[in-house]
Amino acid sequence: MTLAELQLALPEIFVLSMACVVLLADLFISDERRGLTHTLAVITLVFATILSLRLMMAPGEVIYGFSDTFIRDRFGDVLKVFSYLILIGVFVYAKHYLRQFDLFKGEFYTLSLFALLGTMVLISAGSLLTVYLGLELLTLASYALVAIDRNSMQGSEAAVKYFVLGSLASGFLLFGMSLIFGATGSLDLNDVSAALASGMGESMLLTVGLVFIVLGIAFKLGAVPLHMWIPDVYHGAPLPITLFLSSIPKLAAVALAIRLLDNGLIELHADWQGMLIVLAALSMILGNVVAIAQTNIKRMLAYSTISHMGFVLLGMLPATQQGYAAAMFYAIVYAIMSAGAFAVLILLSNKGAEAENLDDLKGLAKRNPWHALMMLMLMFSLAGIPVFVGFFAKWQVIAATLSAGFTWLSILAVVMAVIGAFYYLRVVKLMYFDEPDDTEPVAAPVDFRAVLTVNGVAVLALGIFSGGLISLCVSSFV
Amino acid sequence: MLTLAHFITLGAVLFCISVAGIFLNRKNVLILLMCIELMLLAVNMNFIAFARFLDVLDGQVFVFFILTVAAAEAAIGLALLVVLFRNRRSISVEDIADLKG
Amino acid sequence: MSIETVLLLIPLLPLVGSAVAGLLRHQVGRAGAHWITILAVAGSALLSAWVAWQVFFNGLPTMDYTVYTWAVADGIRFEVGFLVDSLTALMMTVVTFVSLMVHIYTIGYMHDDPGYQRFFSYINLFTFAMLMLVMANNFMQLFFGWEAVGLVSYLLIGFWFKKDTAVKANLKAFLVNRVGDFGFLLGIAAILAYMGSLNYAEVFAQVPAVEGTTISLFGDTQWSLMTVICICLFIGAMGKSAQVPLHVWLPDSMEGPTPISALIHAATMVTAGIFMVARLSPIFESSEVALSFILVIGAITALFMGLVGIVQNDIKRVVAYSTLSQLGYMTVALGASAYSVAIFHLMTHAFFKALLFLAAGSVIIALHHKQDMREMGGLRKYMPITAATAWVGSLALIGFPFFSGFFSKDLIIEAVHYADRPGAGFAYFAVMAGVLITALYTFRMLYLTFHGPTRMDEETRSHAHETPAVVTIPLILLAIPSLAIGYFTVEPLLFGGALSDSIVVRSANDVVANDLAGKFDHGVLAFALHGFLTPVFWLAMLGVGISTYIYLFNPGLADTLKRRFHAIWKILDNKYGFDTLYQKTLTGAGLGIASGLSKGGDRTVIDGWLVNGSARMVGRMSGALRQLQSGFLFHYAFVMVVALVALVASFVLLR
Amino acid sequence: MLDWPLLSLLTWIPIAGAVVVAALGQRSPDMVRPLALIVALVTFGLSLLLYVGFDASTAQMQFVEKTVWIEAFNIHYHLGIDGLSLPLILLNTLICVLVIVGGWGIKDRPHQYMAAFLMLHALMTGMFAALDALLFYVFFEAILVPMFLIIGIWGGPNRIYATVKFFLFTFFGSVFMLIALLWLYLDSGSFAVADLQQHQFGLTAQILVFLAFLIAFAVKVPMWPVHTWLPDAHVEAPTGGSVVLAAVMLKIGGYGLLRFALPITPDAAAHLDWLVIALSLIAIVYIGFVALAQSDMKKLIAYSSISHMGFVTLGMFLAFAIARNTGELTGAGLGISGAMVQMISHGFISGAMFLAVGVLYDRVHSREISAYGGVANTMPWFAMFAVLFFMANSGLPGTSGFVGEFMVILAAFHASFWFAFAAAVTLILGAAYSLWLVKRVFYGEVANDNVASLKDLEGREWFMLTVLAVFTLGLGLWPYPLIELMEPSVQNLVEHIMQSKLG
Repeated sequence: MTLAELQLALPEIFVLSMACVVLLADLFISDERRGLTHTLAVITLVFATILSLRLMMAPGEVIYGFSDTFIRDRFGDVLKVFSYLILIGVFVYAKHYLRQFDLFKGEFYTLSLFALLGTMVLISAGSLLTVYLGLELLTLASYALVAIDRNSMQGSEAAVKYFVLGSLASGFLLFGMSLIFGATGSLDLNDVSAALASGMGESMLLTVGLVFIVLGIAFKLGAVPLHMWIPDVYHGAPLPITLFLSSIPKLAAVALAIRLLDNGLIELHADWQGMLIVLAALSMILGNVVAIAQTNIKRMLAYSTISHMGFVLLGMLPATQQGYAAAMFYAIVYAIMSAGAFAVLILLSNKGAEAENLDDLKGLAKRNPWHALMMLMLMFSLAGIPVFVGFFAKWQVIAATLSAGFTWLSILAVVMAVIGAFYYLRVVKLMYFDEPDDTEPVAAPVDFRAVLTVNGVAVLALGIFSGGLISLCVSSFV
Repeated sequence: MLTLAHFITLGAVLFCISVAGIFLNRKNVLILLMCIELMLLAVNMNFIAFARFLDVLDGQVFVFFILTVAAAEAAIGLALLVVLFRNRRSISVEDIADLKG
Repeated sequence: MSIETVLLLIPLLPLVGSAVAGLLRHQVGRAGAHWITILAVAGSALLSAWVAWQVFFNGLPTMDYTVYTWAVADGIRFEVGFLVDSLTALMMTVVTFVSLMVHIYTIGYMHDDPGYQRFFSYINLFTFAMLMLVMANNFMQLFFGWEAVGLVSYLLIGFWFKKDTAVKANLKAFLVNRVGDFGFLLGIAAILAYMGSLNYAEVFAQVPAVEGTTISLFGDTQWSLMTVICICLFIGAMGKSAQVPLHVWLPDSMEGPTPISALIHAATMVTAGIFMVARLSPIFESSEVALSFILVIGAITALFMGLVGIVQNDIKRVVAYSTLSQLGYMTVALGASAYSVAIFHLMTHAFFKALLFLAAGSVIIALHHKQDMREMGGLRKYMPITAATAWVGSLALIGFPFFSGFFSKDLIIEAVHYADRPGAGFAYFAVMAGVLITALYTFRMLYLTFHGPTRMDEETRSHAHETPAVVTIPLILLAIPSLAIGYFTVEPLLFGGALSDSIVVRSANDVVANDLAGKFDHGVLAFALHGFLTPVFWLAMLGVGISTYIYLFNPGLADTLKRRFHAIWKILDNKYGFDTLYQKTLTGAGLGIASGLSKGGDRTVIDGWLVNGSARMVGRMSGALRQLQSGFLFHYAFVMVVALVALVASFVLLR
Repeated sequence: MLDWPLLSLLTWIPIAGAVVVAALGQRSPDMVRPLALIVALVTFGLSLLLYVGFDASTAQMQFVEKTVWIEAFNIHYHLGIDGLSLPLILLNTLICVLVIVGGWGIKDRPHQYMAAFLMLHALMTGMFAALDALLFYVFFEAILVPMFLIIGIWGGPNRIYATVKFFLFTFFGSVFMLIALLWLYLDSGSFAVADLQQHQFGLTAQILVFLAFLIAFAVKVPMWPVHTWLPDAHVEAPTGGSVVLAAVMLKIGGYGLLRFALPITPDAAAHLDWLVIALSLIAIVYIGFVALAQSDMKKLIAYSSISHMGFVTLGMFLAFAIARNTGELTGAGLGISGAMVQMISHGFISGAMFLAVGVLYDRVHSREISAYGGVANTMPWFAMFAVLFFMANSGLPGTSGFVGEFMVILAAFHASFWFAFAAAVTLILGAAYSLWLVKRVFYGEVANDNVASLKDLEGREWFMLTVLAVFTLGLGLWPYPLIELMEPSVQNLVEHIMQSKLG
C-alpha cells in the first residue's frame, strides 16, 4: 500500500472519516442546532465532489490499487460525482421533511454517508470482495434508513421486507460469486476475466454462477421478477428515504452490473445477454402496465422505477461502450428525475401527513405554478418526451438495443414507453387540469426551493445541452 | 475420499434449505434471520472448499469478511425485528402484509 | 382604349360594382347600390355590343390571349385568358343585355326588400362570373366561371334565407350541380392527362392525335378516350343545363326572386352547358357515341319535362318546366351536331324566356307575391302591357312563325330530322311531340293568368294594377328581340358563317350546312311563310286549340280529365318521382351511410374496439398484474426462487 | 441584414417571449397580451424577411445554420429551408399572430395561454426548419407538450380524454419513427437529413423504415384509420388550439412524409404507394360521409379536415403510379405541388372555420348545430365570412380550397381514372357537409333567443377573419407566387424519388 494508492481512494477515505465525524459530532449537538449536522454533511459532499473532480481531471487512465481490488477510472469518477451532487439534493430535500416529521436526527446523515461510502466502494470495486463489501455497506445502511421512523408501522414492515429479501438477494450474489471463484480460482475481476478468456472453468459451474450473479444484480436494480420489494419499500419508507433509495443505489446498481458483467464476466456475454433481455422485457412491461392502476403516487413511482430499470438493462445488453454509456447516462438522469419527483411530494407533505396519493397533486399549478412547472418537466422527462433529458436517455438505450440487433425489443420498449406516458400525463393532468381541493399555498424553505428549481431546470438544460453529459458518459468507456 | 463435489453439494443443499426456509416459513420472522445466516454459511462452505481445492487463499479471506458482515446483518436484522414488534406486537410473517398491490 | 382593355373592363365593371354594392352596402345606400350596379352592367353591355360589332361587322379576328398566369406547376401553365370570337361575342352581348334588363327590372321587383343592396351585388357578381365563363380560353377558367355562377345561383336561390324552402332549394341546386361538376372535372382531368394542356386551342389541335386512344376503365374493356372525355364533360353540362336526370334542382330554384329566375335560371346560367358543348365542338365531334348520348338525354328532357309543365299551378314553375324542355331542345340540337342552331335557340330563348319570367314576375308583384295560377285569371284588364308582352313571349315559345322562337325551334326539329345517328329517330319524335305540349302548357298558362274569369280574392283584386315603368320597360325591351331577332339573325348566324370561326363540325355531320341551308334558298321570308304549312305549325295549333277549348271555354273539363286520367296526372304531378327517388336513395342512403360509418366505423370499431379497447385492455392487465403483489414476504421470496429456477433451467439445462 | 441567423431567431424569439410572458403573468397581467402580440408580430415580420431573401430558383437549402449539438452521435443543430418548408413556416408565423389576437379574451391564466401558444409556434418553426433528423424529432415531439396543456387547461368538458388521446396517439406513432431514425443512423452513421436522403439500403429495410415513418406521420396528418384523435381534440380544444391544430399541426404529417418518408425510402414508397393511396381515398370518401353525420360543428370541421388532408397524402404518393402507368413523370410534380398548396390552403380555411365556430361559441356557448339557426339574420357580416369559408372548404374555384384539390385531381387522373374519380367525390360530399351546415346554422328563421340576441362581429374578429379571407381569396385567384416558390424543390424531390436507392 503506497501513498499513491491512498490518494486514489482519497474521496472514499474522506467520506469515511467525515461520516465518523458526523456521527460523533452529532452526539454533541443539541436538537435546536441539528442544522449543523446537515451543514456538515453537505460540506462533506462538496469537498468530496472537489476531490473526485480533481481525480477526474487527471489524465484519464484506469489505475488499479490495493492489490487490484480498487479501480479508479473515469466511469467511477463520474458516477461518484453525480452521487455526491444528487445526495446534496437529497439532504436538502430531506431536511424540510425531517423537520416537519420530527425525524431530524443525526442518524439519517450518518447512515446516508455510509451508504454513499458503500456506493463509492462498489463503484470502484476491482474484486468480488470489494463488490460484496461495498454492496453490503450500502444495503445495510439502507435497511436502517427505511426504518428510521421507528414509530411507523409501514416503515417497519417495509424495512423487514427489504431486509429479508435483500439478504436473500445478497445470498444469491454471494453464492454466484463463490461458484465463479470456484470456476476461475480468483476473486480479482480482471483475473476472472483473463481466466475465462483462456478457456478456464467448467461451463456448468460458470453458467449457474452467472445466473445467481445476474439475479443479484437484478435485485439491486429492481428488475422483474426480482422487483417485488420495490413497491412495498418505496411505499412504506418515509419520503426522503424513498427519495434516497430511488437515486443513489440506482447508480450503485449500474456500477455493480458493469463491474461484474463487463469487467469480470464479459466472456459470458452470450449468456448474460439472454438473461438481461428477459429481465428488461419483463421489467418494462410489468412496470409500466401496473403503474397505471396505482392511486398511491409513491407506488406509482416505484413501478415507474421498475420500468426505467428495464430501460437501463437495455443499454447493458449489447455489451458495447456505447451501450454502457447509454445505461450510465440513463441511470444518472433517472436518479436526477426521480429525486426531483419525490422532492415535489415532500413539498406537498404537510406536518404529519405525507403526500402520497395522486389526488394530493390536484391543482398544484394554481397553488404553486413554478413548482408545478418543475414537476411537469420532470414528468415529461420521465415519460421520455423531448426536449427533456429523459428522452435522450431513452433514445440512447434504444439505439444500443438496435445496434445489438434486437429490433423487436426496441419496439417493445417504445410501445411500453407510450403506455408509460399515460400515468405521467395523469400527474400533469391532476396538477394542471384539476381544481385544487386544498387551496392553501405551498411553502418551503428557500434552499429547498432553490435546489428543486435547479433539479427541474437541469432536466430541461441537460436535454437541450445533452451533448456534454453524453460525451462525458461515452468518454468513460473509451 | 471427499471430493470437491461433495463439498459443493453440501453447500448447495444448505443453500437450498435456507432458501426453502425463507419462502416456506409463514410464522416467525426470527426463523427468516436464521435462514439468512444459514445461507451465508452455505456460501462460506463453498468458498472454503474451493479455496482448499484450488489452493487459493483468497476464498478463505472472503469467508472472514462474510462472517463479519453476517454479524452486522444479524444485528440490523434483530434491530428491525424489535422495531417491528414494537409497532405491531407480532412478528408473524403472515401479519406483515399491509403494503401490497 | 385598346381592345384588351375593353375586354378586361367588360367583366371587371360588374365585379367592382358587386364589391362596392355588397361590401359598402351601408355607405352607398339603396339608390347608390342600384345606380352603381346598373351603370356597371350597362357599361359592360355597351362594351360587349361594341365588341360584337367589331367581331361580326368589322371582322375583328379571333382574340386568344392570356390575361395573367394563374400558376405554373410541373411545366403546366394554368392561365386566365380570354378567347373572343363570334360565339363569345354573341354570348357576351346576350348575357349583358338580359342582365341589364333584369337589373332595371329588379328596382321594381325588389323595391321593398331589406336585402336590396345585397341582391344587386349578387346579380352583378353573377354577370361577372358568367362573362368569365363565356370569355374563357381554357378549361380551368371555364370551370372557374362554371362554379362561380353556381355559387351566385346558390346565393340567389337562397336569397330569402328565412324561407325554409328557399334554403332547401339552394342546397339542392348546388349539390346537384356539384354532381355534374364532378363529371366535368374528371373530363378536364382527362384532357390534361392525355393532351397535356388546358388551353382550348392547344387541346383542339391535339384531338386528332389522341382520337384513336382507348383506355380501360372496368377490367379490360377498352373505352374510346374521346367518348369518356365527352361524356364526362357533358355530365357537367347536364348539371348546369338541368338535363334529366340532373334536372331536379331547376324547378325548385324558383324559390328565388323572380329576376334571377329570369336571368340565371332561364336566360344565361342554365345555358352554360349548351354554350360549353358548342364551344368544345371540336372535341365533341370526335365521339359519335357521346353525341348520341347527348341527343337522347336532350330528347328525354325536351319531351318529359314539357309534360310536367302541363300540370303545374305555380306560374313560375310552368315557366321553369318550359325552360327545362327548351334546354332539352338545345341539347338535342347539340346531339345532332347542329351546334350553331343550339346557340341560336339559346339566344332567342334567352330573350323570350327572360321576358316570360319577368312577365310572370310582374304578375307576382301585382298580386303581392301570389304565384298560384288558380287564383289569377282575367289579369289582362288590369295589366295590359304585361299581358301583351307575355303573349309575345308565349308565341315565341310555341314557335309561331316570324317570332324568334319559330326559327330556332323549327331548325332544331329539321336538324334532328336530318341527323342520322342512333337515337335520332326517338329524338325527332320527342321534339315533335314537344311542340304540341309546349303549346298546350304555354296557352294554359296564358289563359289561366290573363284571361277567363278573375279568381282572386277581393283584397288582391283591389290592389291589382299595372306594374311601374322600371318593370314594364324591360318587358318591352325584351319583347322586341323576342319578336324580331330570329328573323334578322337566322340567316347570317347559321348560314352566313358568322359562327364558323368558333364552331367546328365535321362535314359528314354538318346537318346545318348540308341539309338546312337549302331551306333558305328562297330567303328568310319564304321560310317563315312556309312555316305556316308545316306539320310542326299544325301540331302547335292543335295544342293551342286544346288549351283554348279547355281553359277558355270549358273550365270543368280540366278537372274531369284529371280525374279520368288520375294515374297519369299523379305521375306528372310527382314529376316522375325523381325527387322522391333521390330523397330516398341518394339522400337517404347517403345519410344512412354517413351515420353508419360515423357510429359503426368510427365510434364503435376504431374508437370503441381499437383505441379505447386497447386502453381498456391495458387497464385490465394492470389491475390483474397488481394482484401479484400480494404483500406476503414468502410470496415475494417464492417469486425470486422461481425466477432462479427458471433461469437456471432455461440457461443451463436447456442449452 | 440577411446574415442574421433568421431561422434561429424565428425559433428562439418566441420561446424567449413565452418565458417572459409566463414570468410576467403573475406580476403585471395587463402586459401579457400586448407583449405576446408584439413577439408574434416580430416573429411574423422576421419570417417575411425569409420570404424576401429566399431564392426561388433553386432547390438548395437556404438560410442554413449548422453547429455541433451532440458530438458523440454526430448530431447537429442544423437548420435550413427550401421551397417545401418556407411556406409552412410563413403559415405558422401568420397563424401565430391570429391566434394571439384570437386569445385576447381568455380569462383563465392568460399569461400561460399566450406562453403556451408562443412556445408551440416556435417549436413548429424549428421543426419545419430542422435538417437534422434528431433535431426534427425533438421539435416534433416537443410540440405535444404545449398542445397537451392547451387542450387540457383551456378545453371543454371532455378535455382530459381528448388531450390524453391526442398525446398518446401522436406519441405512439412517433416512437416508431424514432426507431427508424436510429436504425438509419446505425446504418448510415449520420442523422443529417441530406445524408439519409442519399443513403442506400435494401428493400426490406426500406419497407420497414417507410412503415415506421408512415405510422408516425399518418397519425399526425391524420390518415384513416388513425384519425379518431382529431375530432375529439378539436371539439375539446379552445378556439385557438383548434385553429393551430388544424392550420399548422396537421401539416407536420404531410411535411414529414415529403421530407422523410418519400426521399429516404423511395423504393419502399414505390412498393407501398397503393397503401397510402388507398388510405387517402378512404379518408376522402369515408370521412366525407362521416362528416355528414356530425351534429357538432367543430367535429364536422375536424372530419372535413381529415378528408381534405386525404388530398395531401394522395397528391404526394401519385408519382409512382404515374410513372408506372404512363411511363413518364408528367403530373407527378403537379400532385406534390397540389399537396403542398392544399396544406397551406387548408391552413387558412380550416383555421378560419374554427375561428368562425369560436365566434359563435363565445356568444352562445354551444357548438351543436341544432343550437343555431338563422344566424344570418342577426350577424349578416359574419354570415358572409362563414359562407365564404365554407364555400372555400367545399373547394370553390377562386378560393384557395380549390387550388390544391384541383391540382391533385388532375394529377390523380394521370395515375388512374379511378383515383381521380374517388378523389372527385369530395366535390359532392364536401359541398354537402359544408353547405348543409351553413344551411342549418346560418339560414332559416331565427331559431331561438340566443340567436336573436347575437351581436355581429367586433373589431378583433373582423381583423382575423378578414386576414384569412384575404389569403383564402388571394391564394385562390393567384397561387402563382406560392407555387413558384416551391417548384424547384418539388421537381428536385420528384427526380430524387424516382431514383432507386437499392444499393
